Amino acid sequence: MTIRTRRSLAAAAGAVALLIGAAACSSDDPASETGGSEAAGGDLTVAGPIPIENLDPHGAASLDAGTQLAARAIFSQLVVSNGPGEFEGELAESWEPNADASVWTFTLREGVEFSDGTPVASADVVASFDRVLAGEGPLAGNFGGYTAAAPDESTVVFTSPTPDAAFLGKVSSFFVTPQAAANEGFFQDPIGSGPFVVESFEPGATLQLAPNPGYWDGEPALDSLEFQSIPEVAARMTALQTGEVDVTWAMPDDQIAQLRSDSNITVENVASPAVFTMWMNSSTPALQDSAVRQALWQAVDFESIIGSLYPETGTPADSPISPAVLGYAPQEPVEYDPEAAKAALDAAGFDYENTVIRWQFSQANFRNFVDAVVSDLAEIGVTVEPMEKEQAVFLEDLLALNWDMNLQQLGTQGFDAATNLGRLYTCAANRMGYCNEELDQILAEAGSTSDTAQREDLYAQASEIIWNDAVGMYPMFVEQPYAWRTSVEGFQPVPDGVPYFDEVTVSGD
Amino acid sequence: MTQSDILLTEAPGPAAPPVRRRRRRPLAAIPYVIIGVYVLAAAIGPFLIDYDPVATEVTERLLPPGSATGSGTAWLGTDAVGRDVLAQVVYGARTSFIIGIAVVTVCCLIGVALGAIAGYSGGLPDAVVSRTIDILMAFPGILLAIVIAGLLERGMHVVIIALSVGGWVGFARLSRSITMSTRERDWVDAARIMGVSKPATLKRHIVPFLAGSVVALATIELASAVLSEAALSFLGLGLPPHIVSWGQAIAGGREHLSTAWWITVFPGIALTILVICIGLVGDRLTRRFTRKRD
Amino acid sequence: MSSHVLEIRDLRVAFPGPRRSLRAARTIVQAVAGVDLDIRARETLALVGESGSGKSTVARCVLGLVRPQEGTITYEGRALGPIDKRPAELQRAIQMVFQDPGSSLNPRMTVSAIIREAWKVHPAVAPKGDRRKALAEVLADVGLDAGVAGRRPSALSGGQRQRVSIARALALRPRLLVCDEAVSALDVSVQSQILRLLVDLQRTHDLSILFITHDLAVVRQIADRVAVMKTGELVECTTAEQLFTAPAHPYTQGLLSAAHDLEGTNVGFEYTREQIS
Amino acid sequence: MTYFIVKRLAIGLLTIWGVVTAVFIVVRLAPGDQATVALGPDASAAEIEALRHTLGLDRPLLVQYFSYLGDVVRLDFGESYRFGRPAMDQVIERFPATVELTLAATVIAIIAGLILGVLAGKKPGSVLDRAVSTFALGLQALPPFWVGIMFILIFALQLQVLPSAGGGSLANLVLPAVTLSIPFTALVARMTRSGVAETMSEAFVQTARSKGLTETQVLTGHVVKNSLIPVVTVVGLQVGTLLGGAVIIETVFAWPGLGSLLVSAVGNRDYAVVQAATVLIALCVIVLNLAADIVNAKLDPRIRLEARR
Amino acid sequence: MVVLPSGATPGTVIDKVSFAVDAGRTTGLIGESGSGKTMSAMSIVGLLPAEAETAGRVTWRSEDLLTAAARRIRQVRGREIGVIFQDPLAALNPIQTIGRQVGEILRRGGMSRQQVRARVLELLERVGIPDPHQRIDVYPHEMSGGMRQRVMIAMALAGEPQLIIADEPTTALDVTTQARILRLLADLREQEHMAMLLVSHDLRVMAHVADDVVVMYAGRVAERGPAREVLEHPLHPYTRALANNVPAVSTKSAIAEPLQGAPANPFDRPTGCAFHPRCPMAQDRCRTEVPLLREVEPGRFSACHFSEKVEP
Repeated sequence: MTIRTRRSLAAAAGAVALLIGAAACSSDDPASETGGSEAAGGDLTVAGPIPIENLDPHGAASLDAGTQLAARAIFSQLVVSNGPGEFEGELAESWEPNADASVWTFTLREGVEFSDGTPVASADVVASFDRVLAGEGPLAGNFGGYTAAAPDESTVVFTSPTPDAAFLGKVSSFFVTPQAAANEGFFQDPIGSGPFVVESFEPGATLQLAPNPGYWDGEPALDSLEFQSIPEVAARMTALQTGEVDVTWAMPDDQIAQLRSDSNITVENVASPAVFTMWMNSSTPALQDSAVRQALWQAVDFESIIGSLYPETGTPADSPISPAVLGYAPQEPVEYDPEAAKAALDAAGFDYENTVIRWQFSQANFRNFVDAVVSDLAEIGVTVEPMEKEQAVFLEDLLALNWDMNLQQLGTQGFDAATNLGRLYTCAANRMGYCNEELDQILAEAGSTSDTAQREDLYAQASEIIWNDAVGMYPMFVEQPYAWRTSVEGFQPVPDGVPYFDEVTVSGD
Repeated sequence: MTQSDILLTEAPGPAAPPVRRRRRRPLAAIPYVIIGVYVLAAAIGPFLIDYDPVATEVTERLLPPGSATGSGTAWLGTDAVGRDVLAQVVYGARTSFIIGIAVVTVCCLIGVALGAIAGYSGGLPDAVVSRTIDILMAFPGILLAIVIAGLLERGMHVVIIALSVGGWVGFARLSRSITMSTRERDWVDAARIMGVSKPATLKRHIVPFLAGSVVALATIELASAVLSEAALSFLGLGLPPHIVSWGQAIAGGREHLSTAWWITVFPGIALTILVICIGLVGDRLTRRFTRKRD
Repeated sequence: MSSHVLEIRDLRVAFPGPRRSLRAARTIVQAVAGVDLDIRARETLALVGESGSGKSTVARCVLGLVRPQEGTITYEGRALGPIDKRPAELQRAIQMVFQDPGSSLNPRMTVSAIIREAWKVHPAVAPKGDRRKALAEVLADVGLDAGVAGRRPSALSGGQRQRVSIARALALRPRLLVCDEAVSALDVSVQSQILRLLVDLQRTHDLSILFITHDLAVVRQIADRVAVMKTGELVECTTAEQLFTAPAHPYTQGLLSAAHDLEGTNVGFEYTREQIS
Repeated sequence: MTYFIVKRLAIGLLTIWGVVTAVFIVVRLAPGDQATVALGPDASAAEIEALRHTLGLDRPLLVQYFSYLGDVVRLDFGESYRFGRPAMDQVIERFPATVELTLAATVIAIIAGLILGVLAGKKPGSVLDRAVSTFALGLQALPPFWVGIMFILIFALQLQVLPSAGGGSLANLVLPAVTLSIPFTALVARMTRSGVAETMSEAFVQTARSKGLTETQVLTGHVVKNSLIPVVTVVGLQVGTLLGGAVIIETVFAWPGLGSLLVSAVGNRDYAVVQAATVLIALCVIVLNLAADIVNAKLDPRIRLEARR
Repeated sequence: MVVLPSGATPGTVIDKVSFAVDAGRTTGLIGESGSGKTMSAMSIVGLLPAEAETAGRVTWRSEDLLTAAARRIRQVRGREIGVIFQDPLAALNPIQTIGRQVGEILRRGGMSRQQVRARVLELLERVGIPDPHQRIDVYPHEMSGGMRQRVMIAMALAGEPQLIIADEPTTALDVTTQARILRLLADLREQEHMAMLLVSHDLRVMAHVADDVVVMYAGRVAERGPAREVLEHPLHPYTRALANNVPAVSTKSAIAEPLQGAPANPFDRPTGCAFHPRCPMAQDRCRTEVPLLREVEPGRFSACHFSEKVEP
């Protein structure tokens, strides 16, 4: 008996040793792999903040950052946007709207092939678009009433029932897949015309990619590309510092300073289309008066809050939409002035005693910001109850206007004010209990012109109304921080947090 | 005379051997003292330390322990929005106690009642309770907590409910099994023969014998409730932001572990010491109880 | 016959055993297989048998703790059902003294509380006046000092506990006392105390006693009649004198031959000391 | 034996039905649904209503329940809208990672817990006992997520001996498995301690000593195995808790397991995945409890395998 | 002397107990519960609770076992002195087959597996277990009480001891089984030329098996001497009371005049003679002066100030 027990103990100890031993061996692996690849493009490991759960760019997850990231590597868009109002053709060589921007005609690039060698034809584009419409995902909401047609092999015509000047912006999130995408299981091992092809995919965990030798814009230099999901910040930062991961982004400000001190890491921020948006519910009796809303805005010292909490990625905003978006127009900054705020509230007859402003948000990383704002408002006697809600609850309450104040980091899809101001601020949308017929008219007009200068002008007018009426507080423009190891070359940060990797190479570490 | 194989001989020697008093262990009192200090801190600490969880001072964020702030010295440093960590530890004690004690009380009442009834009655009530226990045990508690946290607005009561929904199962299982064995004891039969009613038999002749084990389990559950609150906060499903708790503090400081360790370490130490002390007391209770039962 | 306090007719008790396989039916353990017994007023009937003979099960049926599969038990002509279905006066009429005085008393209750509980349940027999005095009387009846009233069972000796147990039963003024191995767990020097107490109480309280034991010597001392059980069946039921002088059943003979006296007379023990040493 | 297993599995089916029903009710009662989350913050009420209709979420709850139950009986757990594939496929794909993690944690916990528990229990009340018991309490008192992050900072960032995150290799398994095993180790140690301490007072231990065995021989030959029954039971019962703990550990270490899948599925109201995952977890719990009972019956021939009373 | 800490107050549980077990004879140790008989017996092989303190001597063939090395005591256990415990169900490991348990001492002695099995079968047969080939692989709970006690005996015999300590070997058994086990023990002692120390509270058992008896009361020896003489003509009032309290089967006896009170607790022994509160003969002297065990008649020892006046 003794002997047996000793033996099993020894075996156990052996097993543990084995674990540790194995651990020690393979922990060197990432380094040796990256080090081992000489002249070629190397192996790149990327850890985004959001897991890639689904490769289908048409369905329910179509606007997920994870799905978009994967799609940009695997598939191609008709056009990509390079900034406010700037678009570049990818599958499309050229495009042309009609006069009122309700019919858009695209001419496809010649000789583009899917990775299985079949050419990308207009029928594929139409099929993909129909899939989007049928898929009932968030992307479909952009194209209500649209139809697509393929008059010939290389031409696709999109027709909208109403004028839609922002179509290019919206369609830049649209990826083209082969018609076979409708088949079951296609996205387990999808075929696309993007720079990379899928080697293996574990939804929510890792996506292994290899360069697509037949990519129309030239085969990417990388030997392999791996997307990993590391949700926990500390782990992600550590992985970057140890070299397990080569590129990451969307780090909290407090981590950036530490990364900057690491000589092996490059940190760079780019302006993003996102704005900290704190809508105030105009249908709440206490907040109906725009004077009250303005006063509340005045009462918060956003400058020092931003300076302390977001020294890296935040700049005080001067518009409801970001400078990275078409239609941006700077407004008169709201100065921090608690006395004036207090006086204005008093003048408006604000009931300090009985008013509790229910402030909803859903992301834990807003907590510090929320705490700080609440603290400032408490200074002048305004009670705010922060309500951190689970995402689904938050969304439901958001639509139901079951809040007095709301916090979102609101992006602008396609870098076009149409998808932000144009969609959210109309009376019909009723997203923040605010209804202004003058604003409605301006937005409608902006949506039905294809003339960019005119649209910019109209959105500037809209921004001014929104800003001055304090439909919400717009405290901060958000920059997107990226960090990559210095061994990575050719990495180009992009504003929307969904980077491309076709021109990246990795040198020996 | 035959030869003796065994001879027990008593040397006249000292009749009374040196009396060895049972060693009084001064160390044994330590857990009680520490728990006492915590309770005291939770009870009166908030009156001594002026702390407003709503007030933040972002310019004084992430200050190391001992730094001077606008309102005095932050002995244990400040957190990510400039609040005093010491004050959080003190106020957090109160939250942890309230949550822990509330959860344990709720679980205990429900669990003991259901367990005792199931164990004593057998048959259908037992089947219903046992299957419910089976289902809850096969159901990840975290899922329940997540759903409850989503179903109801954030608040301390929600955390208490979320932790209680699955927490009573342990008490029910324990009560049921002890009841089933106590039911077989002669004094229960004696009571039945006398004609004592079922509820009175349960109350007088069975439930008092659950007390020891249940109290011992309660200490374990108390410790685990305090820890679970922290875990819920970590998953972002815990208390609302304006309620201070150790769990909140630890979870909130996790992004600063490598730079501002004090945010998590001090509440963590407070939590760990409390849990150890409660556990030591629980161990002692368990031991005393199991010794008594024989 | 009206002199029968208790009549047991064709009593059968079966316990479900384990199921051995999917197809097999449940095995059944027949604990009592058709027992007829009468207990007369003021007599002591000893029920004798080895462990597993079913003698305790018979007692538990009489007390209503076990529901018989078949058969009837009548008390003065009234059928006895399960304990909680019995009317109060029938509940009182039959009481029990258990084997282990340590476990038949609730360790968390004082002697006083234990006896008062009986009165609480049956107000009909509760003393009308000073309960404290009544308590002292009940305790005195079983030879206990009133001072023990405030103590818990753990502070009492085995003999004292058994006296409390008897006092609790007597407090309900029963007609039939079931003693299940009531003296087996006691030290020899205490055993006689309790036996003598039982005999005295039987006389003063007009009790019938169903005395369950495996100790034939004790049976011989106190029993009027003896019933011998073996594997759930009654093998012999006769007067004590008859049983010890002329046992009819071979099993009874075997039991008697296995018993032995201090002096080594009567014996069934086949070895004399000389043979051994 | 067969009878026992069949009966227990029947009860298990009942349990699974209970779990399915409970999950259904609880998930559907929760505010926010698949349609709101799928369409995101930009969607309008009308769009959401339309999607709700397509998904059948606007039907009466009871109708949805029975149609779902019907599907489950046919082992169809529906399609995950997030992953765009059958929910059970997705769940089963994540399952091995979780099994690997929990299994590794269990093995560590059993080995470490047994050693600690035997050391403490062989002489109840001794200094060693007190030290080990307090140590075990300390282990139980550590918040796992905090330990996890500390491990990452120490072993991955400072010492650089182990990778910080991700799945796949054995090296990746070490930190999460050890972290997950910590409270479990403490529990096993405490159970073993009390089991061993109790067994040490049994009469047969005296018998063993009376045969002239050394204390070590008594311990290994007659005490440890006899003390294992409550430990095995707890191991079986703890699986659910372990899976719960795995949620946190998987998040910290980016371990691609069931736990993190479940949490994100709940957040996304991906009903199909939530339900498939809970059924699978319930099945595991049931099977492992059954296994624990069978192991116990093997350990102790006195235990007859009867369906639980 | 054995000192046991009990609760807060340590008690000298076994106080100056002296007796001898002679080769080839059966010595009976009689006493009621708590009289210290089991503890006295177990102190011989050092199987006392860990917190017990001991003094005095246990001489095993001119060797003092109390002061012997632990290693030596382990050698003695099982191989020189075998022990049979009271409750065979508790004393057998429930999860090992009886064959394994009986053979354990042999296996550790270095015998081969086959040898052990053969010897175990032989032992089982020796103690009267029918079908040993089948029973050898059976677990204790699958046997009857009597069979289990036979297994215990076989286990004690396995090491071929010269002394067997049997602690209440028949208490847990039915009457008919008791008789058979006692006969077996007597036979074995005779045939294996062993000595036996039989611990029991049952005077009837003693009367038929023991050659010498030692009567204990509250941790002290009250009386010792040849069994028949002690039981038939006690020299101590306690022994007399015990003997009188044993009812007879052969004749209908009246219930004896019972002793008052309960047996004294060795942890809280009365002053003077521990028996004095219950003793019908007690005098003032008994309350203060502890009576020494003295040879009252040749070979008869009694610890009573008034041994000479004890009537049979």
